[in-house]
Amino acid sequence: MKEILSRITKDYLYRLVKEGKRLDGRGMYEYRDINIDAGEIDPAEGSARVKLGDTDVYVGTKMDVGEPYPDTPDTGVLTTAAELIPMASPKYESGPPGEDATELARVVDRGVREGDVVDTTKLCIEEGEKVWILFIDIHVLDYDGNLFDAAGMGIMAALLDTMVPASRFDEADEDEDYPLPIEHIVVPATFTKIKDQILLDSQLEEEKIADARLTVSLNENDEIVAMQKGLRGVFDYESTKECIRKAKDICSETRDKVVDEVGRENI
Amino acid sequence: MKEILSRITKDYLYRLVKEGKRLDGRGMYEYRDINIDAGEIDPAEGSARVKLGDTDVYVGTKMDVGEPYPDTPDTGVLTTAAELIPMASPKYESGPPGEDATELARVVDRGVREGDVVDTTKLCIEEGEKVWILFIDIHVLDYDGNLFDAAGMGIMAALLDTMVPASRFDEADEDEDYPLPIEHIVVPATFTKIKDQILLDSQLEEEKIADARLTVSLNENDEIVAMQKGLRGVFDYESTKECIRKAKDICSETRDKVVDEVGRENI
Amino acid sequence: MKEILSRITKDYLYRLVKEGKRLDGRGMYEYRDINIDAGEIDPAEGSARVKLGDTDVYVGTKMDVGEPYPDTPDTGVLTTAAELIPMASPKYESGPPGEDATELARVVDRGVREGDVVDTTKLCIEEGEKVWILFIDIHVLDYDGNLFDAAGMGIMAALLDTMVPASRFDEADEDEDYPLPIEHIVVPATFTKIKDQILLDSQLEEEKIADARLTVSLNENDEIVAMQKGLRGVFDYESTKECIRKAKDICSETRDKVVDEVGRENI
Amino acid sequence: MGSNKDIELIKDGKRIDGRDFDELREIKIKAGVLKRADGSAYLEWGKNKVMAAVYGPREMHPRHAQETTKAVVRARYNMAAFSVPDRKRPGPDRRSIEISKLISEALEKVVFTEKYPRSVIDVFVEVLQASAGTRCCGLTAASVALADAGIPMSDLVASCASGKIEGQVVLDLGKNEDNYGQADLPIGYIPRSDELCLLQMDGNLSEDEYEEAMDMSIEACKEIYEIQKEALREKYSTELQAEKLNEEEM
Amino acid sequence: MGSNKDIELIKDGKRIDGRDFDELREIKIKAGVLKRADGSAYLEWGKNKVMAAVYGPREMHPRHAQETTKAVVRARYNMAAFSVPDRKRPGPDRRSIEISKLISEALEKVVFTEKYPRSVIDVFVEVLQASAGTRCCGLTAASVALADAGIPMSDLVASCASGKIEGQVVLDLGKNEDNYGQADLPIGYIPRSDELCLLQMDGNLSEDEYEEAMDMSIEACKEIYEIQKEALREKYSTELQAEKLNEEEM
Amino acid sequence: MGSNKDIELIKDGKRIDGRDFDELREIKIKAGVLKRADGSAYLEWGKNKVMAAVYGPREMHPRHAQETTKAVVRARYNMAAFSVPDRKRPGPDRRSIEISKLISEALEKVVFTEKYPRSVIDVFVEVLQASAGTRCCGLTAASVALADAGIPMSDLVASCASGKIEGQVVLDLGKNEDNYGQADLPIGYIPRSDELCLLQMDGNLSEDEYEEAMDMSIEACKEIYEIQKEALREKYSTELQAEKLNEEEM
Repeated sequence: MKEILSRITKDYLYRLVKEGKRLDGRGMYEYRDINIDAGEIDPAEGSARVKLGDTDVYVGTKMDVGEPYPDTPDTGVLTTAAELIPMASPKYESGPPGEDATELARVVDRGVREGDVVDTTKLCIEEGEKVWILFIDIHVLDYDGNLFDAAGMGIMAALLDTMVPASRFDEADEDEDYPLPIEHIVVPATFTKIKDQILLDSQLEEEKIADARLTVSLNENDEIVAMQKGLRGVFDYESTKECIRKAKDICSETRDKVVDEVGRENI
Repeated sequence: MKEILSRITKDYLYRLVKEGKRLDGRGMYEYRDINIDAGEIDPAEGSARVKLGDTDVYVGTKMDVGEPYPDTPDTGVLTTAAELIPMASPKYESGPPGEDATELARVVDRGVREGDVVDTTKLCIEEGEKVWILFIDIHVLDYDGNLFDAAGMGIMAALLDTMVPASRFDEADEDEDYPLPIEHIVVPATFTKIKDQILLDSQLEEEKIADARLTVSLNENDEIVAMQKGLRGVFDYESTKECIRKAKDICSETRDKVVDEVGRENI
Repeated sequence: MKEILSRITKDYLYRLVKEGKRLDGRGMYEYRDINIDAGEIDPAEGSARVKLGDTDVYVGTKMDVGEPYPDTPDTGVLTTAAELIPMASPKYESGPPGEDATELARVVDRGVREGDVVDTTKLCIEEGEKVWILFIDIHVLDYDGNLFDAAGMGIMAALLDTMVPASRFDEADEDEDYPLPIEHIVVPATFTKIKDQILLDSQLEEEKIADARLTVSLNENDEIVAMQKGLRGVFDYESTKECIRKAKDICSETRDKVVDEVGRENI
Repeated sequence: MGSNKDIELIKDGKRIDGRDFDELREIKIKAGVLKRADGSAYLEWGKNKVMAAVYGPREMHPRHAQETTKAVVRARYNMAAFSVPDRKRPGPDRRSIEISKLISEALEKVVFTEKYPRSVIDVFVEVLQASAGTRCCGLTAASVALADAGIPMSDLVASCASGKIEGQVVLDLGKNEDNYGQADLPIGYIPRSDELCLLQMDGNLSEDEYEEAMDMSIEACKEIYEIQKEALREKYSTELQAEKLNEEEM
Repeated sequence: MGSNKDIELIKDGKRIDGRDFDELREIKIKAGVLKRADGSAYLEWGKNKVMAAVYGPREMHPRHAQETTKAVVRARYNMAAFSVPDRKRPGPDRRSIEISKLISEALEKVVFTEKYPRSVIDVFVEVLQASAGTRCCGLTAASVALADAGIPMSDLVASCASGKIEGQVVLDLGKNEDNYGQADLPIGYIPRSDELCLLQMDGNLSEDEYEEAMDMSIEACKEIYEIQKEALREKYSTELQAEKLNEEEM
Repeated sequence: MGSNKDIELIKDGKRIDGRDFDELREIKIKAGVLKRADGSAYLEWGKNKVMAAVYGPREMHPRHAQETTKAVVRARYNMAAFSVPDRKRPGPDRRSIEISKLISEALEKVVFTEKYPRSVIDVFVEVLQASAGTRCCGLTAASVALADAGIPMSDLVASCASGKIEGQVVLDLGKNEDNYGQADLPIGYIPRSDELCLLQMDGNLSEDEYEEAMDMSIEACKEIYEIQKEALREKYSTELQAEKLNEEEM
């Protein structure tokens, strides 16, 4: 279900964009206020709450011990789920994840997985028998646009905040829990195309008139680890190159924000 | 889906209640005819059919051998399910249990569980490895009001009737099956509030105009083991005390009925 | 959801049938063109595509190693599923198998199971511990009538085409995969009753006006191994005998077609 | 047809439960046993215990399932969790979906559905205790429940199975005969029109055996038909008596 | 109560977390914290962290669930996957279905539902961190969120539990007290009318203990009621200040 | 990019299946192969076998999903249980839900949806045999099936992937290259307008590698476009011939 804006609001928004302006006065490639709080949820192995303007997302990690997949007997298992609960928006409904939640979970999951964020080989306890299972859960409380970046930053912060609960599972002595082995810092930057204008971090009203969306996830070496075009519009090739170029500076800044908040440098 | 009565019927019922009368001439704290037949279902480990007036409920128990929960390695597992099948009422629909069936199952389950009816520690076969799983299934065939008490009596009778099928699972020699270890006899008494009048064992028409419901489950020592207020109305504190006081005599009688029917005293 | 024909088409079809004629000029007990292609799907252990006129059905088999059922510790497990995907007909919907798909799967499954087509005792690897699980999946791409026979022939051909993947599961050395042990060749013949006329292999339009359906599955000894009456009409006893008599010649021919296509005689 | 274990099913010309080859298990039917349902019937058949209930004709939901010219007969066959030795998980499985479909189809033929366009007649069959032949029990009880509900019908449907054990065609398979036998052939039979509205077979039968089995089943259905009618007569006479008593009291 | 292990819960007349028998854990409530929802409240109660949001009155879907004379209050209680030590699988389980029903029923009494026929007032309770007593947290936060949404109400509902540990009646069970205690008695209380709109009990209480526990809980609900009202006052005063600032700027 | 095992994917400047770095696997497309569907296309691409079918424009159910000003293009991507080495459990999983969404979005751009308000155009993609690149196969086949159904379109969508193996950018990853490679970049391309309607990437690419891969993919899409058009021409010429034959016969 797409949310609908009145004709007048739409025209106003289109006019603004055409003049290179935004509703809240931001620049085209500027984020809203970013607030990241890591470690707020005790029962989670790691957690982060990200506020991107009024968009409010919790990410929590839980770990369990289980069997590896037969084709990767020496690596841990990583699984990401997103819930777009009806608290967050009048358009969300109760029930199993729909296609929006599924796309969100899969896109940010690919950023983590393909970006080798977690060193899953270090999550093997006993080859072929016992590995760590890492659950990443995205819980959206307030949806005011750009869930992809809020969730992406939240996951990165929550992973950096995660302690492997080895003692609880009798895999280590008490107080010998250790930080989740992190290899890379990956964050996404999500661009929205409205008519011919491209802008970063669209808020809800901008999303409602957006033609297409492009998420680019980069690691600390400026390597692209995941991309996804969304919505029913198109991008031309040149614009995608431009987005990648812009993403380098943008991701560099958000990466710093995430790492600073968690205060963990030794990755 | 709440069933609807005509304005006239409602007014008539309200008038009756106001005059301290009931449709079928019963007293306010009097049950309809109670018929309990235990042991009618051969494939079940234990069973009971309870007719409370025209309300007709079957309860059957089945047992299996399985793993205990990690946090209670030395106790058996007890699980209660209720099906409000569409045979029983025009308002019930096929499909997974709805909120009414779930509430029914959970309330009577708590009576059994919190009342320590079954000595689950005796259902441990091998600590941490193998315990008895006890399934209690409530099957409502005809719904004419007050399922809580019909199901509650039925469960108590079915449990008293249950033989642990040790020989079938090769946990004992043939003919060495033994009665389920029972510690306490718990039965519920369910009160209904209509305007300011409180009455026991409401039949369907009375339920339809009821404001609130209160179930009180007592054991043979007159201890309260479970309570539940239902429906969208309220009780005042004094009324709840009054219900508890009344429940003592009421439950004492139904306890006797249940135990007499099953003919098992050595609990 | 039953598909609906116009009054005129219906009347025309009824008139044809009354005159002992069919839309495409076939005889009453004549099949449309039958095309069977076995072994087209590489990842499957065995496969067959059956075209019965324009009806287009794929059957694929997959095998896995698993535990036997407790009551048959020395026999493999066989499971059949059918998907009537919405590609095949405007009346099919996405979602779990409905009652039509369930009936189709169960009827052809019984032909295989009750006809002892597969020697499941030879699918035991280690009694009580490890047996072969055989999955048969029916995938209907184009539905132009008589799915039962198309699926039945397809299953028989796919089973004859099936190689037990022993080497992939480390149950044998490489290149020591062996053909699935087949004991009997079973095929169905499905008759349709329209008014008082009985005809074989009805195409879609004929199915739409059919009163009743009768599937008879025979093995190579002309023994009946499965039957099923379908639809809301009736058969009289004499007609069922007549169908069985006719089925002998009919099944004999389709059996030959299936065996010839797969080119496997040593069953 | 479950298994091929060597279990002796026939001894001295009798079956393990002492029955003759063409002998039914005992059948008891009681009509009108539930208050809420519009019609109902309780049946005991050997060790089977089955309840059938009917609601309707009533408005069909969902609407797109309505038929403009007739009522739909919609049966739901369900086994209670405790009705079988291994607990049955609640909810429909593939077997019960198929049986529900077959019972629906078998009953629709005898109901004057054209009287109630856009309606549904719901038939619920609950198996409380299962011991071979529950679909025949369900269909037999369901048609009594339909009649008890006052639904206009051309006839009742009687249902029973025959089969083969140790090479011998026998009537009405019991539990062990069902588990270890060689064929099972349940039918639904409409006595007045001499028609088959349900017919299934699995196992292994020659043409001759098929005919021997069918002859047996059809005869048995005629017997069952009498039991069904008797159950309805008894219900009505009880009602009449009750009415008379009421009149006398007045 | 979960288990009977011998865990010491009372020492020197104090509870393991240092509280007196009739002492609540610390409670903080903030109203109006979400942008999209029509009303919201965030609550911390001991180690519990709970968010409540309200949407509506809005059109009820599906239509057949509409009531012609009043609005339906429909609560959904949900635990985040990471809110408990063992990951909670997403989606409703039997426990959350029951709690959702109880919260719906408890709130409907205080809402003037007759003002909004055919509508639904959706109440969402999300448990972000759970530590005993989440249903009381949810109900307490939900009624603040309803008020924040401007829904006309006769009163707020305050909720809290008392229980029994080591034979002693105590207020507001903590996590270990809940796991190893002997009884739990959560209530929902409407201060103005002095009525109980939620009442559950499980464990083991004598009649006297019941009364002792109830007396404690009702007193505590009155305290909680003040915290709820304070949260709403603070929200309004912030809004008023903001409006004033706006006016000054103009 | 499933695993990092050391598998040799390039030897003597060629890929393990003998292809050059910028060489497509063999592609065959046949339009109009199903009777019931309004349009269809069967595609073989390397070892992939994919069927696409189109129904519509037809009335959208459920109604609340209708759009008042245009048709909705609703694709469903599904893998047959036997299409992969480890049996795929029937029903949608998260992967197929995402791919269905992406194919829907990619196709809607080229369909003149505004011609059919309140309608749905259903596109079904069935993967019969999977061997890397099935989403590109599905999107390519689907746009041929749309054209075969006579749906008015501004252009066809051609789709293909490029990626990286052993540090080398290559076109159209095969199965082992997909499993053991370093990056995968599938695109959907609209030749006439030179636009991207599908774009995904996962793995690891530098900015330069991205451009090298995209250049390759876009060129390949132009090739595929010709194969698509040829398939449609062949279908029409067959139909024309059939019509001519009919005329001659008359």
